[in-house]
Amino acid sequence: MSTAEKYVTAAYLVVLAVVLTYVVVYSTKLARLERELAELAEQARARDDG
Amino acid sequence: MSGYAQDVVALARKDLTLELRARDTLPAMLLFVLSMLVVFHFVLPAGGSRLAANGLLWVAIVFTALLGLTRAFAAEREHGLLDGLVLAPCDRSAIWLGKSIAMLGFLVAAEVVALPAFALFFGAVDGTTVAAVALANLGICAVGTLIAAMASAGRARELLLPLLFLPLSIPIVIGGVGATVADDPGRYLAFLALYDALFAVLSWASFEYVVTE
Amino acid sequence: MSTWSRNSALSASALLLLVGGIALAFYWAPEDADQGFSQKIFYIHVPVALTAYAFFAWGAWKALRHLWTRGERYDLESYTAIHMGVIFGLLTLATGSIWAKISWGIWWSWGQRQLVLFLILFLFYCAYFMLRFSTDVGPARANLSAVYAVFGIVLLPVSFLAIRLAEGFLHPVLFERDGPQMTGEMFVAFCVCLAGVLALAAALYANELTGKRIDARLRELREALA
Amino acid sequence: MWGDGGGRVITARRLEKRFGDKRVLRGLDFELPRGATLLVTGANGSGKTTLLRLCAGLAAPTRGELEVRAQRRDIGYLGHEPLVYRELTALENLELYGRLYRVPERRERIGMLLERFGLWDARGERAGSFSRGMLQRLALCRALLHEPELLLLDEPFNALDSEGAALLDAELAELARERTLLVATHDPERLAPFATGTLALA
Repeated sequence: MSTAEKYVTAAYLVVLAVVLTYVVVYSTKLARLERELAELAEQARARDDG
Repeated sequence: MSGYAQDVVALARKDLTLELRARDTLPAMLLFVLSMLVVFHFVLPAGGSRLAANGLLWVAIVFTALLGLTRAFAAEREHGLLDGLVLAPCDRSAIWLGKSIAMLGFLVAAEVVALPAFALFFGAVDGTTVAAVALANLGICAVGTLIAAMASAGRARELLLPLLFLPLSIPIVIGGVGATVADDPGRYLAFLALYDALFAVLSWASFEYVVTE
Repeated sequence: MSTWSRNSALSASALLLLVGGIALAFYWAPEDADQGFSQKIFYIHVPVALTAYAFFAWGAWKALRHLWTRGERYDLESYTAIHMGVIFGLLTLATGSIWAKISWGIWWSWGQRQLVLFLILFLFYCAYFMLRFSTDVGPARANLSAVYAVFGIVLLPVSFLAIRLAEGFLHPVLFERDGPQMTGEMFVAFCVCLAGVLALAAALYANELTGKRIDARLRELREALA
Repeated sequence: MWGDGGGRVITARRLEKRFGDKRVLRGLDFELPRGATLLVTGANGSGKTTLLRLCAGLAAPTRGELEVRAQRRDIGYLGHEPLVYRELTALENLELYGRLYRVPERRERIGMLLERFGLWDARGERAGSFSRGMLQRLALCRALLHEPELLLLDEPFNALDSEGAALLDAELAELARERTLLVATHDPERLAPFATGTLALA
């Protein structure tokens, strides 16, 4: 591949890489939200029983 | 005088009285700008062009203004005094205008010393530069006072103020340096005037939202 | 239209448009006369830049809505829009410097007005997050962020004008491409790519906004149970 | 000057206020009729100060409605902070607020208030040199300077010595007759004689 082609693919890969890291970071955030929701549901149930 | 002007005068006079009594902002700004100019002397290697010195003048002005702005709402924030001003029936933008005028006074006082010193150390300061400094002062004080109020609402005030202010000061510095070094300064002075008008109105209109919930 | 269906519709259309656009750009649109293959970056660099501008404008618009009506939802929307704007701004800087590297062998050139503008905006909007993180959740933070976002959109044209003026005394080597003389096919490929990037941006924005709203509601729930 | 509001100066419906994660006011409903003196009681952190700041317009409700039928120039607010500049003298502080509130015959009014609260001799001294009790008296002068119709007092007897407290008692007795008061206090018995109602915050 000529240097031009190398750089062009590099550019597209950079964009793809950033978007993918963003999606990964975001899914960890969603996982945290799920954990918190579970905790709260637990708290709610405990309060009803109590 | 209209009520609004009375409020602005009362608030500005309050700030000047506070400064005369406490004498903490202005002396600091004077010493700061002078020491910066001395540092600049040693920063410019022999071969350096005179244009570089002119550019550094603007660095001194912006950072001296920053020093003053850090103190802008210090008295108000220290004892929660902003509440007292917000409670008053006056338009909240009068607080901004009064404080901006006080800051302008301190900055001009510092420049009255800094510009002659600059001329002494680095070479004559021409009329256009003084005009550019005057126009830049308006923009710096208008935007700077609003940013100082915003930063004082946050926790890390002294850190926040420069971060918020410097990007906004880039156009001022470009206009100022342009007017100082370029051969057709008219464009740059016009640009500074545009910046002042635009951001003064914007700061005037949005100050209310910065100090109230 | 539930959040799930809207977000996935956006994501699906983004995928389709992007794949289609890039395929068109690489295999259908002819190579640029003088720049040759390197011009292909154009199909990702310019759409990403335009999307970043769109996000900053959207963030400022939502900020104005917040200042007028104090609606609860606007602050989060303005915050998410500016967060996405900074991400796309970073992408613009990255792809822009790669294009500069190919065309002129240097990673950064002050002659590239748009890149310089994105650098200034990047500094400005990073301070936006510093401001948000140093104030507590509440109406005060929303107001401050809104005012700052409105300042941002006013600073954008002013900075662009200042950068052009700065060339008067900085005399950078100007590398401005004289606008896209694009053939028909190039333009079509560009539009499809642009639509794809916008759809991708909308999908990411909608997702993040949903996440932030859930986060806010969770906080209310946690305190109601406290 | 008074909105009709059926003689009610303040009306609150399901008023809520949250700071970050902590909800301080949980759906409060109350009314303050004109001329009444309502005491707000409750433990520390129950939201007394928050309620007064909301009524003074220094904070915005998170949810619910709060209608205060009084302009800012008719509201006198006394908080935990005296809201006076420590580097200015007592006179200069009241002079500043007098101008901002457009108080007619400002000098006479200031002199009379300083006299009444026993600060006349210290009028030329910096507020920074005042004791906590003297600052509280100066704050009372500031809050009463423009003869407000609606008075929001947050634990007004704070840091006052017996003489200061006696002065305030006399003042409150007179104010309660013609003005509308909302007073947050830990000592309701003292204010019982002129209170017309009590709002207990959980």
